[in-house]
Amino acid sequence: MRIRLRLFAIAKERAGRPTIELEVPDHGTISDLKRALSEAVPGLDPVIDRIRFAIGTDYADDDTPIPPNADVAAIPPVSGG
Amino acid sequence: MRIRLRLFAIAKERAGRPTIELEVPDHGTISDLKRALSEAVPGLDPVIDRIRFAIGTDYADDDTPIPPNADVAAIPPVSGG
Amino acid sequence: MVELTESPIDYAAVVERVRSPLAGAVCAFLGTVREMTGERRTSSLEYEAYPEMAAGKLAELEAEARSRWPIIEAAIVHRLGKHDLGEISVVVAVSTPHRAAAFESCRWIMDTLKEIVPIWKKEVWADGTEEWVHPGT
Amino acid sequence: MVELTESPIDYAAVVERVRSPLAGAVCAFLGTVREMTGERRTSSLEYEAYPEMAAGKLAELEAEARSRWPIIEAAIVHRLGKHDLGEISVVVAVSTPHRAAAFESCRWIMDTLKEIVPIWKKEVWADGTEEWVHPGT
Repeated sequence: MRIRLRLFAIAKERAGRPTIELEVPDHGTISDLKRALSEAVPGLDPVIDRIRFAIGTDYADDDTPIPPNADVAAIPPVSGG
Repeated sequence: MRIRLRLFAIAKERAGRPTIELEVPDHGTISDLKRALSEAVPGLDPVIDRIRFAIGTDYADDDTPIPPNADVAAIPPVSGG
Repeated sequence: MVELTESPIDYAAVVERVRSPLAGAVCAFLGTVREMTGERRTSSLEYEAYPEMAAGKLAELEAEARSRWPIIEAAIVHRLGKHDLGEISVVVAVSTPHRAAAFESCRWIMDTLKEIVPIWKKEVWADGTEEWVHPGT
Repeated sequence: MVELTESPIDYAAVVERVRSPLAGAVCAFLGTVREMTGERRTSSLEYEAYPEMAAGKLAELEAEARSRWPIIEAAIVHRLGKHDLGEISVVVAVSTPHRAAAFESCRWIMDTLKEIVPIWKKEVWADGTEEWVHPGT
């Protein structure tokens, strides 16, 4: 299935755009999405392991299945405050 | 020697005045002053043991000698803030 | 009350929102743009958020703090966009009956905000370079 | 900066005194007049000080806090006299490079102020009775 992933901060900068379309297996998980992002944006390599992912507005674990049409975002380590 | 003691809060209220003149032995200590205050203002009895004393603007221990003409104050437990 | 804003934060207005005759204590924290980081000089900061999620996480922080401490009122406001030196990026204000809970809850909110709320800071250094700040990387 | 005043405290002015581009954090504490203490209702508070000694002890607190934490600016203002419900009796504001020191030093100043500074509070209860507050007695 096709996932439209929102990107922020370093992820947006390295990808050169605020969203990216990625292909993951049907019933794929966050791990699959992370692999697809890493391949699509090689420049993320050093930081990719510390990027978390959100489905809707909640953090999701690596083994969480991604529902079809889910709103998914890549969350690099945060630095607000 | 004669000591003019400044009183605050409950001590001032119980004594009915902001200062009190007390007689202590020459070379007397804060302990002597406390005893003299207790005798002069019996109404302080429950709180007298928790009153601290200041010579100038610093707290003084019980065994501190009181210099002649010192500025001495009775400091009941504080409750600022 | 939680808020994300592009405008300068009126911290006194935030504090006024939490003051109450039920409270004996108010603790307020202001995050401000510091000029020096070690030997490096900052020119400005740029804050970006995932706004829907950041607002949700801030509301979770307020709710969790209210469940842990006897909070009368709490307010968390984070500014986004460009910040000049000395400007305020975040204000947290909490009122409680007694002071220990005010200090502890305000600090917990700030500490946890910096762990989980999807907001990012970009340093614009005085030498003209720019750098996203991603702790631990 | 330390101050004893009979006038209402403008806490925003106190916070402005400590803000600085050298600081990344400001912690401010406000003590406010709480209406309820358990089941008892307060009508107003009256604060009295031994002014010369209280000013000296506040200055000592500021100096001691500066020796313990990397404080950029610190301000302690205590109001004396009559306070109505919700009014501010004390403001402590501290700015530091990072937030941990701001929270810790602000709290230490408040905790120590309540231990050693010769200021006393009289409760004027809603039932018309009055009572000096002397912790531990």
